[in-house]
Amino acid sequence: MTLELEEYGCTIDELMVVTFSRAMDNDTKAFNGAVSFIPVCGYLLARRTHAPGLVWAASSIAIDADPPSIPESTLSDALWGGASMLATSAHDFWSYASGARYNTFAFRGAQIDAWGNVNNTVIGPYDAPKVRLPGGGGMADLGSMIPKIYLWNTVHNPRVFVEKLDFRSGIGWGDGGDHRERLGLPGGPQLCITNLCVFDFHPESHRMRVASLHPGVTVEEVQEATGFEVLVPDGEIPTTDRPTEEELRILREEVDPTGARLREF
Amino acid sequence: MTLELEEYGCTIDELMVVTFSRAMDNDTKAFNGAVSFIPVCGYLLARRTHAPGLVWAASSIAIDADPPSIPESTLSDALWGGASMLATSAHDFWSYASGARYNTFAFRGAQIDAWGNVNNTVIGPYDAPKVRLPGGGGMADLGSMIPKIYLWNTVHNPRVFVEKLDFRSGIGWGDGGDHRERLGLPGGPQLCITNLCVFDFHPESHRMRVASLHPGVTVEEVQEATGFEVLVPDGEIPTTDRPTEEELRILREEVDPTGARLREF
Amino acid sequence: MDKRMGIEQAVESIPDGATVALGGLSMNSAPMAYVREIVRQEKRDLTVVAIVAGMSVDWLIAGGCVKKVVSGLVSFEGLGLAPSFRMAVQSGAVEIEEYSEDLLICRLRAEAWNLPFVPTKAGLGTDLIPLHEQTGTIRAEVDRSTGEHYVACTRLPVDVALVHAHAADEIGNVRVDPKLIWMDNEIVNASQRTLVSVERFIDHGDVVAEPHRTSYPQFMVSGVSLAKLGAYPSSCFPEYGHHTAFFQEYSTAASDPESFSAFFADRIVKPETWEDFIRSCGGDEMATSIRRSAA
Amino acid sequence: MDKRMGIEQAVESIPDGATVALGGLSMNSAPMAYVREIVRQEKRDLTVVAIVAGMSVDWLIAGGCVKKVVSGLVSFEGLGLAPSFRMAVQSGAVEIEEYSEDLLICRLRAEAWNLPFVPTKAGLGTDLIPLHEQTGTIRAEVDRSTGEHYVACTRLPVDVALVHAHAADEIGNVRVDPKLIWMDNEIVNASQRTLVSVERFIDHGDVVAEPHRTSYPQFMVSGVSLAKLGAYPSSCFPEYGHHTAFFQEYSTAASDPESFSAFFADRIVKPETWEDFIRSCGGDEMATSIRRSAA
Repeated sequence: MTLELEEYGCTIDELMVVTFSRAMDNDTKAFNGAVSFIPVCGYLLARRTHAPGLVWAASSIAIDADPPSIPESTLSDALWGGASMLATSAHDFWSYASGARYNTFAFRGAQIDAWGNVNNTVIGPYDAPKVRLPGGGGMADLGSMIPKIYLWNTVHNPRVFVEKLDFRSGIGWGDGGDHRERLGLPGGPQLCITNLCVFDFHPESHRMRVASLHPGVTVEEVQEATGFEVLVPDGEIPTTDRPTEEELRILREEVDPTGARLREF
Repeated sequence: MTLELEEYGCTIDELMVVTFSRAMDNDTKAFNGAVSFIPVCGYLLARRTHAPGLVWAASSIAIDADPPSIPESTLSDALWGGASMLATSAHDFWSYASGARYNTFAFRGAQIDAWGNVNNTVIGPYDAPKVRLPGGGGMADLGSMIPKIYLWNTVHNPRVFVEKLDFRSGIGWGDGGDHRERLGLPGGPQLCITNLCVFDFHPESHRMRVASLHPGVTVEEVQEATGFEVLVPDGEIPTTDRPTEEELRILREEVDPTGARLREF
Repeated sequence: MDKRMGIEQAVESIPDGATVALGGLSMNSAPMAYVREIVRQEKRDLTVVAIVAGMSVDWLIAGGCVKKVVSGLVSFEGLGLAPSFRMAVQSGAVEIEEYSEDLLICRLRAEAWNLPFVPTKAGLGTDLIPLHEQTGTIRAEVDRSTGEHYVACTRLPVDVALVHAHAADEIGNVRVDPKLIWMDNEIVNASQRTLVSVERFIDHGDVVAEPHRTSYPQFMVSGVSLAKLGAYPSSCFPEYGHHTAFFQEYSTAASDPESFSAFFADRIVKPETWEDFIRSCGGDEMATSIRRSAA
Repeated sequence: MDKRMGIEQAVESIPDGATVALGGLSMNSAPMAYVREIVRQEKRDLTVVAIVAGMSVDWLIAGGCVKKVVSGLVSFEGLGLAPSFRMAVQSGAVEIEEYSEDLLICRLRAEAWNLPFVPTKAGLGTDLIPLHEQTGTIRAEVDRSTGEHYVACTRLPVDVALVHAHAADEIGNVRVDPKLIWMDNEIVNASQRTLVSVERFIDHGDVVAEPHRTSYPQFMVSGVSLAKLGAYPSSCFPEYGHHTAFFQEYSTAASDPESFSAFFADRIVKPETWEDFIRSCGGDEMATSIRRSAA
């Protein structure tokens, strides 16, 4: 495993966007929340490449937006250009979300555990927090309602990927196994894309499992950067697929010419 | 009781409208359904006389409408002129209705019983009706949600005012007494205005009681025209108050110059 | 994806036995062009969900398409009872499952929101509660915490919603203009598929130029069909009103059940296309008479 | 009834200890002119309901007005954490009752719709459920008919809703223009009283000319106050964006708690009127910089 990222002719932000993009398909109906540059770039790239029918509601509001570039906030109205509909009544949005008409959402989170549950509420005890975070916002809602959840984080370290969340703001696979099914919740987390690797989830235990390693990263490095024990599949772990020239060109020139995605790094 | 309606200088439709109008006040927030000419005229007359702050949503849609005349249907968009808001999403309407922001509604009904419950579903058994009527529509909803219910009917006879409804499409005072209170429902029917008299409701039993007789009508005639035993208050039963010249002029010239209210007769 | 399709093609996608929800409210905005085509294609055994309807349900029943009506109200308002509905329910030919407006909306929301039920205080103390003891679709409950009474309205699954609107682009973004959607969004949200007849197609560029005017996004819409005056004889606010004369003619014809079949076959079913039908109802002259000057 | 009133007069009607719901969503459309005046009038012990908020909650906390925050999220988004909120919760000076967006909306709907609870699947399997075992305001339930899990969200009573909008007439018909109401209608529907700051007054005749553009009818509105740029430093789509520089200046000042009090007193509290405050934030030049050309 001597391959390095430079040999891919791209940077880590680009690799993460392209990897995210490829996980999307023509049936994806997605929307985004705050500080979601990687997913937003991913949706736009997928729509311009292999998934022209992908639906994306910019800021959860501007359906099928087609912005000329990505502004400093992924909730900004500067992201809404070219939209076919502005849907900002709660009645509209939550009808589409709770009925899984929107089927895809991507989470970050100050903490992520082995089952893809997320915390954005507190570091430390809820009643006497060391750090009070913004709050879960829509995490508790969308984690329960949306069948295809993607996680991402550009800072893969043991403070983010923890053994135990200080607060479960949003559900991933819950306690693992058939927990979601028992609660009657659809689907669950599909992938977690980080700056070191791509995790998928074991089909039964629903624990995170290394699906591919980014060029130059070893499984030992991933384990070291992760606060819980990472599952490793049988056999050789593949390297994350290389972006095509065309994907990189579209991302750099059309989707995100100003490099807004770098705000996450 | 030799006073006749002619001595009032008005017709029965006018007396009913004026009586209805006077029951409204400045806090009335009303809306109307289909074939509701008497209440619609009453709301408009009240707003032009003693209740300038009265709110009326024409056809439940056009808030504060001020139509130049009343069209052939009280759900017609021809009734919506001059409105300040067109509120036709179910989310808007049912939020205002279920929270009793609208506080007043008026029912007719193919059958009305002694507690002001109404039937607009079937004549005869539900499963094998003699006459299938349109259905209760919003009766079951609004009877439960709206605190001030008014009933009216231009055809006071024993087929309309019945001992037992063939189907209770909308609740008035229910089984009487504290039935509404036990169900947690606000208010209840206030008056029932007919072509013969005005009923109010006994404060405890909530059965219909003659509150006033229209000129020339006797309590015996009312009883004869009613399929249930009508309550009579102690002492002399007043005659329904006489409309003022001004009320009649406004009704005839401004509110309903084309006489749409006569469609109910 | 180009979602434009003819009225005929759209209706061909509806199988016999389907649950079909009809948009509109009473004399307003009913999807009549689709409804007529359902009759022409002789669909059978439909369950028709119609919150507050009239001519739409009457045509489907007169056409022999209906097994069951799930409804709050079916009438021609001040213009009389819906004759075929009335006769068919009285004779037992068509089953009726009666609710109220809000009870139906709550059932549709339970379906749309993927919930076992949606609560309301509508219907408490009415005969709708005992009526549905058998169906189990709504039930009176008492909140265990406050002791309050409420009615739990369970899911109402719908195969196809049929609604009428003012305009759509080729990929199915629909504009109700102005955005007076009645209860149509409630049936759209609850339905597996939605077909929308529109007065006109507009360019996608027009949609993008004023995205706040879009009422249903393309991903909620399966097909859009051109039907000028497609709500006739009901209204399409603010463009045209309902056609009183048609309602009267229809009601008069229905007063004689014998001759009504012929009337229905000749006047409603026979015209080949929706345009032919509109022409047979008076065409441009009639259209001018019902158009609102305000439009 | 003429419902126009000054910002000062409107805020005077809010008693200490009231439950106040703030409109807007994150960096958008917060009722900042009202919020600043609450700080100036030194209201105390408020319970603040804010579904997704930022600067609005932070000002109220910095001003010492808040006893409890009932919220889904409080932050400056990509521009950082809300510093006063963060510090006050960490120190225990302000209590927080955390929900999620949909759980709060459902609680507001329970209040608006006069229901013991509104169900949702939001929050299932999260720590919000055990967290609220004490409050009892939301509780996990199992439907006795289908066995489905859901969360019952009980009423959230609100004394006053404060929202910002584009325009109102003198009797309180409010236009959000275009009609992008975020979740503001949910708090309006749940509140005893609603106060609306607006960018401009329009004539009642203008309202009547385009009644489909009205967002809140006059009978839902208790008072309307003129506040040009009244959502500043948050945005008011499509007229102006949020002011990044202000957020940055504020966050920088907050990094030193000592000097922050002086900054807050001087920059936020001191200016006599809202116009003075806007002037002190850069006035016309600043306004031009945040105005959208599209407006």
